[in-house]
Amino acid sequence: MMNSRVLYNKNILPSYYKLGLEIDGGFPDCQAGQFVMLKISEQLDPLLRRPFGIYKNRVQGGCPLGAGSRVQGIEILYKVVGKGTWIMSGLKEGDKIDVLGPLGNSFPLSDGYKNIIMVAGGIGIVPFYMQVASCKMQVATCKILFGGRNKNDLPGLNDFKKLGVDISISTDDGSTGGKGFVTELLKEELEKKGSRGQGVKGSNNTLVLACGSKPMLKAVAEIADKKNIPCYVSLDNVMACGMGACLGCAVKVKGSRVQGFKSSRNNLQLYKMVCKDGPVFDSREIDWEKI
Amino acid sequence: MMNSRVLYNKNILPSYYKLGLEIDGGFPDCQAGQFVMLKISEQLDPLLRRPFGIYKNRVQGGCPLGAGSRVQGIEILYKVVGKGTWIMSGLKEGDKIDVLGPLGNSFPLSDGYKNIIMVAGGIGIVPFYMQVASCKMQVATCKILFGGRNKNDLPGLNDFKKLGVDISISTDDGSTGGKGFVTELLKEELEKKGSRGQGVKGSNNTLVLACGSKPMLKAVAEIADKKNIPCYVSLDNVMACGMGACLGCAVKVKGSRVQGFKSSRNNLQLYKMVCKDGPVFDSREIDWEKI
Amino acid sequence: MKKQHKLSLRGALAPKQSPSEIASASPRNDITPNLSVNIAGIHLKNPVMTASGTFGYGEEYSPYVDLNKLGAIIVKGLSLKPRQGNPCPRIVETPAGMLNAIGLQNVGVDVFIKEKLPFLKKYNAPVIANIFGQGIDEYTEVAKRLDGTGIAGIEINISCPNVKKGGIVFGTNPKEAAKVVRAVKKAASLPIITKLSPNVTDIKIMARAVEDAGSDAISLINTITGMAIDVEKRKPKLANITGGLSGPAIRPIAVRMVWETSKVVKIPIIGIGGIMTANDALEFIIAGAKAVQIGTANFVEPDVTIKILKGIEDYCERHRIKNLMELIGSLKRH
Amino acid sequence: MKKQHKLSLRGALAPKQSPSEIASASPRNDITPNLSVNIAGIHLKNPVMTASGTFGYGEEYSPYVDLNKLGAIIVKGLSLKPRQGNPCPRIVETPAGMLNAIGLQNVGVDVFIKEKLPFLKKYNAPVIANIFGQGIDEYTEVAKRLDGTGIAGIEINISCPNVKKGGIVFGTNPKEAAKVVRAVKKAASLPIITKLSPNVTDIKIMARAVEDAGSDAISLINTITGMAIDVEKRKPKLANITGGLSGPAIRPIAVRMVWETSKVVKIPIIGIGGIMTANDALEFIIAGAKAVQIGTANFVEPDVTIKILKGIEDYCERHRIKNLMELIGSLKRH
Ligand SMILES: Cc1cc2nc3c(=O)[nH]c(=O)nc-3n(C[C@H](O)[C@H](O)[C@H](O)COP(=O)(O)OP(=O)(O)OC[C@H]3O[C@@H](n4cnc5c(N)ncnc54)[C@H](O)[C@@H]3O)c2cc1C
Ligand SMILES: Cc1cc2nc3c(=O)[nH]c(=O)nc-3n(C[C@H](O)[C@H](O)[C@H](O)COP(=O)(O)OP(=O)(O)OC[C@H]3O[C@@H](n4cnc5c(N)ncnc54)[C@H](O)[C@@H]3O)c2cc1C
Ligand SMILES: Cc1cc2nc3c(=O)[nH]c(=O)nc-3n(C[C@H](O)[C@H](O)[C@H](O)COP(=O)(O)O)c2cc1C
Ligand SMILES: Cc1cc2nc3c(=O)[nH]c(=O)nc-3n(C[C@H](O)[C@H](O)[C@H](O)COP(=O)(O)O)c2cc1C
Ligand code: FES
Ligand code: FES
Repeated sequence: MMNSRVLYNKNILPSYYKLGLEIDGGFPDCQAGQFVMLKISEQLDPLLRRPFGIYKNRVQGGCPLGAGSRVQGIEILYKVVGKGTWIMSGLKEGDKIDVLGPLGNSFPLSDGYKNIIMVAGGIGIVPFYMQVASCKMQVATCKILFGGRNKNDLPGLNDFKKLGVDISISTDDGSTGGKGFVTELLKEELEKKGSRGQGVKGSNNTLVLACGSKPMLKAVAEIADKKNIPCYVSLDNVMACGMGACLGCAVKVKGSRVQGFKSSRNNLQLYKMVCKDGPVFDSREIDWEKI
Repeated sequence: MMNSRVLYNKNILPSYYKLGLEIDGGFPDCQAGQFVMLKISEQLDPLLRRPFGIYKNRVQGGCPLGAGSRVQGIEILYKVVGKGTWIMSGLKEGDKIDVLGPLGNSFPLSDGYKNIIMVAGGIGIVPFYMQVASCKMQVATCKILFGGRNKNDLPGLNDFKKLGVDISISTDDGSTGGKGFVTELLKEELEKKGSRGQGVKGSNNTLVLACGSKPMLKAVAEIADKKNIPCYVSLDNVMACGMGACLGCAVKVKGSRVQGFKSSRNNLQLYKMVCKDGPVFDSREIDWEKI
Repeated sequence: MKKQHKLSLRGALAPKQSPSEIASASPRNDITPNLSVNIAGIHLKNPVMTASGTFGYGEEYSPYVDLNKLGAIIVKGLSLKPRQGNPCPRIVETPAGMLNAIGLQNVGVDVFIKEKLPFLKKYNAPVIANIFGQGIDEYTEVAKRLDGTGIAGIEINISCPNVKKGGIVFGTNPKEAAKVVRAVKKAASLPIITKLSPNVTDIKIMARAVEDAGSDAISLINTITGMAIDVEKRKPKLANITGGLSGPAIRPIAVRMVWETSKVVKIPIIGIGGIMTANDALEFIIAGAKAVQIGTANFVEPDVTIKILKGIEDYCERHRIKNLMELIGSLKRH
Repeated sequence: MKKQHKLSLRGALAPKQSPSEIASASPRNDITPNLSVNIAGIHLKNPVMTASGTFGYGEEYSPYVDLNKLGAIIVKGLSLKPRQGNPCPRIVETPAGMLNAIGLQNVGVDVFIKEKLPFLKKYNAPVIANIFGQGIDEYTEVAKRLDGTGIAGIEINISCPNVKKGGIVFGTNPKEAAKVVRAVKKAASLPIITKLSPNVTDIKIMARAVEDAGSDAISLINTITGMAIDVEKRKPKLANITGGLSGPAIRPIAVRMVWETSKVVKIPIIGIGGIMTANDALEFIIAGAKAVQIGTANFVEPDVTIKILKGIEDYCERHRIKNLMELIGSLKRH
């Protein structure tokens, strides 16, 4: 929890913004997939904090908070969808905002896998900027499949191009990249590479990571599951506390397959908390029927 | 009700601000004492509009909205006292704000009186800037008695100096002007001039106008009443609607002395609405015990 | 969110409209939805009415609202004699709401008929008189005097929590409520709407009681009793100590009560409580209300009723709803 | 208002503090106020407790709050067996509030004692277990198991509106409530606090009933039943359809109920409902509460309890209040 200063708030595409936040001391141990809870307004409406993934983290060298700047901070990439994000879009340099985090778990480390395929839908691109950096450190090949409704729905695309990472694009209307859903790209990619997973980490083969809308994630999980390729998804949910206290952000899991749930005597846990047990989950853990 | 643009929001003294608002078409018929209701936030907290007197009105030539500017607008002079005014103090040029008004009645015209004495406490100075202009048009002598807690509690003092109007100052701590309450100035003034009112308009003598805290107004009313000098006060009250609909801003009046109340068969009205029947009242109308 | 949002703060690529505007920006189709509803024999052009006590006697708002466009106008609660109301302070703002303890100040039924009604009759919106009394006699006497004056109906306030004898007993006791309804029904030939108090354990019991007693419709909710304290002075913020809570803060409670009530009564329900936008109004309609009343929102935006009406029209067009009846009580399961 | 307000937006002459800070900026005097209170034999260093279900099992908040500083910690409601809770969505934001339908998900009393309590015992804040059951048997069995585990007391939740058998019957029926209290009193030798539901016509009757049944203290209010609808989907926003409204929106209702209750019972009252700041907490104390619980505010500001405690201290110093007891129920007439 800290009182952070807005460094910039840039409108990069219709409805999409980049928010630079100064964080005293930075988030040194922050990892791809983690998020912060922002208190957007001091007023009582909106009342609750809003969760946002950490797009870039200066500590890890990725955040362009002014060339050569020593300012520690993070960059948030966000889309205006409602009241809170609308208010955020009015933030100006120098404004103060309360940041709680970093929270949640992160994507698994890439070591042991040869190909990391990251599937992102629209704003779902957020966790992958840092994940690419971490992949590079682990010397894994990574490929990004990025889908959006149209060319204006591919936020941060230039950042990834600058990273030099292999990226394929699809849009629902074909305005950029291939026309169609990003899940088609995934199918092609898996065919092309003839990827075959053993479903266990360390099998030196393919790993799928995904972030986007629930229908997209469900489709990705199915595709990966059919090929027996391990797949991790970053889930989205409405949150109140962000730290496992309110039990509000529950997601239905396939209870019987969950291990190590010592809290229940019958060893069955039907819900996990997106904020604390996630936001990243092994896709086979999730009860996709109930999502 | 109109969507107005913030022209400026200047911090003139600790806690005091001047807010310039562009008003399409201006408020051509607006008079001294009238007010507007501002919707300070689009969020639901704070929920209600806040009332503010019109300090300057560009249409009447008084508002310095940029030299030679043709912009029509008003200037609000306000003090940060709570949530709403605190949010207001963060408004910036170009921000939009919803303005409802002008509302309420105004101070009586000065014609017929020779001396107009305006007694203001702190932010109570607001209605008198326009009243001075109207006095001048009516060729009445006017004098302002301005009291504050200290030298930082005399907002707009320079504006009045520029107007060239006769002004006497008192502060509770003596940091500017005489030390003491502004009511002392009033007593002196009335002694000095040997003013004597006949209690009717047109008596070609003294009229007292006052705006400030309730205890101050009560004291002013008493002083004027003793001398039988007509006195009008501008009252402050919490408001919801500003247009006589909610009946929330009631002020206790001396029912029996009120005339023309045709709505009640027993010809007695115990409450008047500050927003609609006021904010300016004949001081003899008010039940000062219940204020 | 309103249009005036600090759009100028946004960059060139910013959405030109606020989120709620974007939602309603889909292309119109050529259906002009029929929004008219019939409440207890009163024909309303549309379901948007003003709530008693928040719209004066109509006159106050006529500079801001074309009264002809309203579904109906409900006037400030009327008693037999004029009432002076409570001492001040009478109102205080609370988080997303307000407390009021006006104390039912009103001009009395006779002055209303003589001085206020003629103005309202110039418009074609049905006028509904909200009435209250200190006892059944007063209720019936007020109703009698209103009968034949050209008003469209009577709304019985059995729920105002501010004045001790002003209805709180009737409003929380099903038998007493039924007695008032029966008496007023007998006294006047006008359609009768009974306005329920939310300060009860089970709103369904109250609703059933007044339906059985012959009420032609139900409106709910009135304000919820609340209180605020000035901690510096250690005094209640309202002279009356307690007051009625209204505004968006209470909306979830009101929607729930309308939904519960809609399952147990057959007579039409009018939803009230914290409606600020068309979406809010639609929540009540989908929950089972045939019409809505707008209260506190009038203070914040004098022309809010017209905006809400427009928003409901847009919603119907967007969802290809030809007749509002399709929407009423159309809540689906999760 | 919090410190982080856009101070940088203000001019050089701007007040350096927000209004609430200015109010509390008066010079301190040398009184160190005694804030300790005794609730039903439980000694609290200060009146600031955490509300059940909003502070997890304490552990979740330990990185943000020095648990030793709290008056008491009330844990998430416990049942005999672990409970999975309701389907999602479980929460939705409302104007200045939120609805929750968690469905009383919890680890069960045994796991609590084995796995959660040891952590809490490392701190010196009294731990109070909030319990509920589907019937009297479950209440008493849970209470029995908690007896002798080192917890300071039991708070009986007779009011949770989410689960059909989870207490709503007890919470709105004075006789049933009294039965639960008597049974739990017999089952455990611990101090018993009964937590009342606001979803009743007359809170005083409920309060008297549980006092007569032997409850050592009363806490109120639990959430108010509410509902929100997604008008685009025409579905309830909560999978459970209805949920419990909490947060600042309900504060005026809660303050009123505490004030009403304080006039009819002798046992201590703990005030709950929408407390976000020290001022809010003081409203309850001045209305008659001996202590307060902080709920929803923890989600917004994890260390809000400590800020509230500090604010109460400052207030007492400023008003030269040597002992919190001077303040409790000190409401003056207008
Ligand atoms: C772990 C996590 C990380 C996220 N990271 C990002 C990010 O990096 N960038 C970004 O733009 N967004 C991100 N989000 C989503 C973001 O939190 C929501 O868009 C935001 O809270 C919406 O707030 P609002 O007030 O603008 O919308 P509201 O007015 O609250 O709601 C508008 C619409 O969005 C829906 N909605 C609101 N919150 C959520 C939510 N959390 N999940 C799904 N639907 C929701 C509502 O049901 C409603 O339909 C993330 C969410 C989570 C849980
Ligand atoms: C007709 C009229 C004209 C006014 N003109 C001006 C003006 O020109 N400049 C200016 O600075 N102020 C003016 N005021 C006062 C101004 O409306 C209040 O200061 C403002 O509403 C406070 O809002 P807030 O949210 O900052 O304070 P809140 O947080 O609402 O309240 C802070 C404190 O101020 C008190 N308070 C709030 N509103 C009022 C009120 N209307 N009257 C008395 N006490 C109140 C509260 O009880 C509380 O103690 C005027 C008031 C009226 C009725
Ligand atoms: C200032 C004020 C005065 C009111 N007066 C009356 C009244 O005279 N009769 C009545 O039945 N309801 C009265 N009400 C209740 C409203 O009609 C409405 O039921 C309530 O405010 C809830 O709706 P809202 O949240 O939209 O305001 C009044 C409400 C307010 C705020
Ligand atoms: C997410 C959530 C979970 C809750 N769980 C419980 C519970 O298990 N037992 C209980 O007695 N009250 C529970 N409550 C009610 C709170 O303890 C408290 O009474 C209520 O939220 C009002 O206080 P607030 O406005 O400060 O939140 C819960 C409230 C919330 C918001
Ligand atoms: S948001 Fe509270 S438990 Fe996840
Ligand atoms: S503020 Fe509503 S009547 Fe004056």
